[in-house]
Amino acid sequence: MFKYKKDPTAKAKRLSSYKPGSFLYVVNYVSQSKSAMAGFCFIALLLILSFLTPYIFKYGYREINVRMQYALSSLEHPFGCDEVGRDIMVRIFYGAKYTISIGFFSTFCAAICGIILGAAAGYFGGLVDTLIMRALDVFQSFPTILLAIAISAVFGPGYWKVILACGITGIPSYARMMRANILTVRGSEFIEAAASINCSTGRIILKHVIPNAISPLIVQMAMGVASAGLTASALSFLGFGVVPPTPEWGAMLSTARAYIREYPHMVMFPGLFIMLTVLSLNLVGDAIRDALDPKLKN
Amino acid sequence: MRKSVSKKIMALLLAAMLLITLGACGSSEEPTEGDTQPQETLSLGEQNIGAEGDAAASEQIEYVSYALNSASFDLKPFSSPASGRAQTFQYVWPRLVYLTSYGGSLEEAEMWLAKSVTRVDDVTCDVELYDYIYDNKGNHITAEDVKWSYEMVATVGQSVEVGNLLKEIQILDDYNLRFILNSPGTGKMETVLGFHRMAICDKDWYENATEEELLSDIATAAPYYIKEFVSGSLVVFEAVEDYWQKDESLRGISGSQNVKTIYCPVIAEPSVRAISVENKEVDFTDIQISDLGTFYENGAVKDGYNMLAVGGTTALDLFLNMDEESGSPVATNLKLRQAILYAIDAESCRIAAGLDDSCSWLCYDFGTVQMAGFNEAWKEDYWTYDPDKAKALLEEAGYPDGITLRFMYTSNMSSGMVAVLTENLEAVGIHVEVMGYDQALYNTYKYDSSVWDIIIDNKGGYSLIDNYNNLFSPGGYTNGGVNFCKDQTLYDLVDKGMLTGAQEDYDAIHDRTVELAMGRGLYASATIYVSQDGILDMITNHYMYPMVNAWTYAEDFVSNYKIN
Amino acid sequence: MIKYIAKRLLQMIPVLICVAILIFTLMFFVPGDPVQIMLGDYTSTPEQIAETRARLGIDKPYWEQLVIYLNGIVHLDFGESFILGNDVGEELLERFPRSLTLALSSLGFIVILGVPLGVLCALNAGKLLDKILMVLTLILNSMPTFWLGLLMILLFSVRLNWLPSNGIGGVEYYVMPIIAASVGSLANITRQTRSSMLEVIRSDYVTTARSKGLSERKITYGHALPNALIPIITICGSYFGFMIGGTTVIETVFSIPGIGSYLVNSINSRDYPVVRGSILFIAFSFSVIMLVVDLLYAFADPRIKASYAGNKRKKKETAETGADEQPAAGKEGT
Amino acid sequence: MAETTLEKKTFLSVENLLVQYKLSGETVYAVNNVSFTVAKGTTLGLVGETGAGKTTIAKAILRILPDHSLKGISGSVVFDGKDLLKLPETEMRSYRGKNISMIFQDPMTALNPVKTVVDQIAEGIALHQNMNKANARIKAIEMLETVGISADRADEYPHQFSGGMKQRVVIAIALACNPDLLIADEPTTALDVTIQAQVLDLISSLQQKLGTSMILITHDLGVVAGTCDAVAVVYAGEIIEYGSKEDIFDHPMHPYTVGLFGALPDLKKNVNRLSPIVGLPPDPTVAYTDSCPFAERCPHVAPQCREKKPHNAEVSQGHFVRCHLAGEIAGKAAP
Repeated sequence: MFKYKKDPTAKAKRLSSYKPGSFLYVVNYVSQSKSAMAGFCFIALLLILSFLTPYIFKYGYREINVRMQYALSSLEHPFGCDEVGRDIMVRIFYGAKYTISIGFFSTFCAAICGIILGAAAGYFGGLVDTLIMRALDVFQSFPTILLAIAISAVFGPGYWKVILACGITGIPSYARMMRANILTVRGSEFIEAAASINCSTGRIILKHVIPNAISPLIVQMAMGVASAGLTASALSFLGFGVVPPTPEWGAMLSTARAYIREYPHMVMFPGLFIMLTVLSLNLVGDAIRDALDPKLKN
Repeated sequence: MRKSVSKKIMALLLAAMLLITLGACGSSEEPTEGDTQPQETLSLGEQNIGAEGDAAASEQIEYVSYALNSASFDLKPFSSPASGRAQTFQYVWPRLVYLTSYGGSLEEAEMWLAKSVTRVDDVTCDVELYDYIYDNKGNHITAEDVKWSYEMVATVGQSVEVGNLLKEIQILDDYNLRFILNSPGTGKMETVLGFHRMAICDKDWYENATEEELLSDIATAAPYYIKEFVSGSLVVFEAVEDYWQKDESLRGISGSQNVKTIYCPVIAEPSVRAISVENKEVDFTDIQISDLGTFYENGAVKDGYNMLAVGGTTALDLFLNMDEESGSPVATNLKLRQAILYAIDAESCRIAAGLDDSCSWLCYDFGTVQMAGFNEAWKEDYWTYDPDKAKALLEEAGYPDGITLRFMYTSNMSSGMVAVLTENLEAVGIHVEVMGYDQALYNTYKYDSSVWDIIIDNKGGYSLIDNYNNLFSPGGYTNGGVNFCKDQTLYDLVDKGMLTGAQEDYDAIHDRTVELAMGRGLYASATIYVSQDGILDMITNHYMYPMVNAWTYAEDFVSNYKIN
Repeated sequence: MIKYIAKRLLQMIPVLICVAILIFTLMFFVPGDPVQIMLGDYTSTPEQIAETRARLGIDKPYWEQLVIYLNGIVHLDFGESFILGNDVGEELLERFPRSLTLALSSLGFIVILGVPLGVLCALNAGKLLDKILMVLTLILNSMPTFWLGLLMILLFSVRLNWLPSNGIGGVEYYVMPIIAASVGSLANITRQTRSSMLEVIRSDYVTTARSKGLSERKITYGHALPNALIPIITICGSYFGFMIGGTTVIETVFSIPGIGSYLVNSINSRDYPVVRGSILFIAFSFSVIMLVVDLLYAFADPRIKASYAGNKRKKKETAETGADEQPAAGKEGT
Repeated sequence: MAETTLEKKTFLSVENLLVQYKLSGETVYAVNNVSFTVAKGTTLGLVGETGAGKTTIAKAILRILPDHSLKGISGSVVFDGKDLLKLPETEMRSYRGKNISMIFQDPMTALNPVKTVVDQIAEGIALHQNMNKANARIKAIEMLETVGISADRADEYPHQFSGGMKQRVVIAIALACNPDLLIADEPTTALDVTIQAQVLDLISSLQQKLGTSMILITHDLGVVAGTCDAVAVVYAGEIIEYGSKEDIFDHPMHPYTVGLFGALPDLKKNVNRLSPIVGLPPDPTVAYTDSCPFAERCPHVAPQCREKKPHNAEVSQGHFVRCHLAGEIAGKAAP
């Protein structure tokens, strides 16, 4: 009976077949690290559940049942009910897409602006560099929370405004990192080579400089999603976050904090899920960083 | 194989870590099953003193600590009302008359700086001062200082209500004044003479006092002065050595000095305030309803604590936009307004805010049931919750397939209550655009009729008619009443009510507001104070703030506070 | 070096002016009228509103107010708080030490704990200890601060009664806030130390050091760590800057009257002078910290110090290396 | 390994050294039971393509192989009568830098960028000759002068030196405590030709002066000719030919050694194409326990080469070749 012996090195071979740093390589590498996969599945599961909640669960995320106020976890309500009798589990799953999407969108727009600013500052240097850097200093000297509060105070609370607030406050760190990478890459030969065959500066930046300086940024973005999630929940804690009844985890936590002594389950589950989501995002971020930065692999 | 073993160990470790944190904060005894039968009613108004009733301390006790709930305040004589200074103001700044109970009249009031008060007619009143009033820095307080103080409170102190009521103050001689009101009305004179934010101080001292002195080294004729003031963190009051009123019998509540030093640390986070009492770090503080369970269980205060629940001065009211020109559909459509009011279940709003009969009351008018002038008859048919009737009214109003309305509130209001309100309206087909703004934005948009259709706000006053006057007096608002309503008959009724103070006039006002369907009162919640068990009697002033200086303490009272 | 510091200090002034103008404009256009909040709920007649606006000076047009404000800043007069009426400058000076103690001690906490942890992880990378530490710091990093703060109060002060639950005073008051504030960033410092140490451990000069017969400990702390310092200093610098103004949540939970809570309360009540004053204060301390971080770079890495020393010394070097090469000699290999 | 006359004079003898790494799940057979000896005061050249395991042998002797990727190490390295592989780490540390020291390939990264040059030299001296800091510094400055760097540049940092100067510092570090054995791992590869010659002269002059024996690792046959007494040709982690310089240069026996010389441009012969060795270097993950690693690329490959491991035959006095056909092809390939 022919027994197919699983070739232990098959995976390693498949992995090394891709060009290190290429998208496929990263995807392949991440899928091999167990912890990253655990994190990734957790987030994927949450997102799927979040979109499916209206169909799978009996209770709607807004459905109020004042009789079941503060109900402890029971079969009916695995995570118990909040101060208005709404099922916490449904709200957590439904709210998952808010916290996670806030994290992704704000990091994404922060990274885009950061990269452009950083690249311009790093590559052109001189006046452009000092101007952008000083502007970033001005931005960065604002505490993140304050900038977010000022923005949501100006535009009023709401989902997109929180994303705008978290996004804008993220720009300086990405720009600074991009500039640092550019400075190291700018000096190297292949840039001079590209310049010698008179590529336009724009092409040089886009084609050569950014791809090489991108890997630490992607790692920063993976971590950034986690911290943006936390900023959003801190914003809701201070009362500037998402408007009820959207079940964003930070808002749930801030309303439940008053009941921490009497009904700890209301605080416990949102806090726990924020922690697990941020943990999974960090695990995935770690794997991406290891994939992109071979030196740190083993 | 070895790799997966380490994974298992890590998973175990992770789980153990979580259990510890979960265990740490679960309340010690098994939390009661999630039944929601209301706890035993905590009798409001009077105190709920712990078991033992040992003898009261004969002489002044050393010190007591009272945790304050807001950090942004100062105790300068004349400062804007927004800062949270009401809790401790009456220890350090005297006023003419001390009103003993909420809504109480001048006749029952206790004399403080005033020796005697005689009503001349329904707008004028003569006040005679003691002639031996000296503050702790030896300045002599005369009629001229009192008149100047009133002007300062109305302007720098921005206490507009005093400014509106008073026509003029005449100085008869060094120790006699005549107060003349703009218009007669029950309770107006009480408000002026017993004004809870009044501060009477020496004119010369104030004019050349430095910023430092104004803040933490004041000259006052009150029983206590400020020994230490750390802004936003701690205030310490010390009893004045030779208080000017030597005659014990005349001191009463306002002048008593039962405790030598009062330490008032500021603890802004409500759940931490409750913890600091339970943890024996402070003696007394106000707690939020959700922490009630830590000190109060199935009808009795747990031993080791005392409980005081006071309230009824302000109610949570819901208003509908009545400004025809604002373009809001609500303003011009009576049926729509009625549909909204019938769709709201005030009872579940109250429960959702974490309140129940033990610490709150439903409202059957814009004022509270405790306010003087409330008529029990109003309780029968006051917008009883009837979703079907609301749906029918909505169709009659011309919106069979629903309408979207803008609902505004401030983000520090109970989100549970907001959730119930929005669900009630959604259930009958009224979609709600929820606008939860921070305090500053809310205060600005409140007076702008183009921003909101439905608004909820905390309103209150000294009495029912005082509340109506605050809500609907044309003088007070630039664009009609609190909800831009410009109904002349309502204004006339309110003015008449102010004059006569008769119950029929109050009924007429109430019925008019119901007829116009301009809004409704939802509920009013009590403020709950908790203290260690060494305190025997907890007196509060007419605005229900604790008069710590006038309490009776047990013989063996020892404060929990660690002075550092 | 002094010339460099002077240059940086001069550069700081335009940044602070920009911050002042930016925050002034931001607060000017933020909706919400401070006078409405100050007068509170009571019915206020239009004249009273107008009179208060005049007294506070916010009825003047934008440019006029900006000029008054900037000239005030130049004389270090931050004006008076609308709500409290006391001088903002003094208040900030009174509150600054508390935020500073919180920031400094929690920075100390994460460096003293984070760096050795990072080195430990780097030394046995891939082993079980490394994985456990990484996941543990990740968990701590993922906990929302206010949740952690409340849990710690419940555990340490209520259940175990070791520490006071809030307020300011002796050392024991600062223990929990510091831990709650810094635990989150512990993960960043540990991970950054780990990755830069991993990079350094594999470099050739560490092998040279080992070939000299030095002990492992001396190699790690004598040769490897000094080279891994630069990225760690960057993280500490940005963390410290964040801590000065960003500990609002910690200050609210532990009722520590620092600059963070003072700032958020003033935003809530649109107390313009306080908001402007605190922001400028935070911006100033942030720029000073950035300067200190850059100086630390020079101290930690001679290559950067050389670039600060200016061109004078550079010319001397290039001339020298050229002359030293001895003429080529030695027999030609077959 | 047959007893040889050099026995009593040898002071370093390596007996079937075996080193394996693990690289993401696979085992790399870097060194496959290598044996050789180094006589006092002589220089042994280790020659071979890159990746043949030369550096691993050197690092194994000094026991500074990176332990996180090391799978296994066995065999014996007898130095002055003691087997270094069995020594406890603390005792081994006293050997490193004092009795055996090493020069590395890339001077650019071999020096610690944040420490001054003189400190890096003084560190070893202070440790092994237990002097206080001041004397160690004086000794270090003397050392700098011996390698041709002026004293006033002692307090400068590595980034202020050119490649050649840095290599001089590395040499100064290695020879600071005049070790008995110096291992030079391709000391001149990263330098251009003119500097290369100077560095080699410096090393050999210091070697004469201090009487240090040396193991020179290189893939440049010209360098070997100039400095080495004995030569070992390394291929796929094994020594396939070992002998004195004359044996190897004048009559190479192993086809690989012959191929190496074939690939050298020779002024005397006007050959228009060099004859490179065909094929690719061996796959390190294969152990070649029962075949000759050079079999695929060997022009004279015979059936037994693929079935049996060639033993180490002594074709002439002190000249060993690990090849089945060692005898026959000698005649044909001679130049």
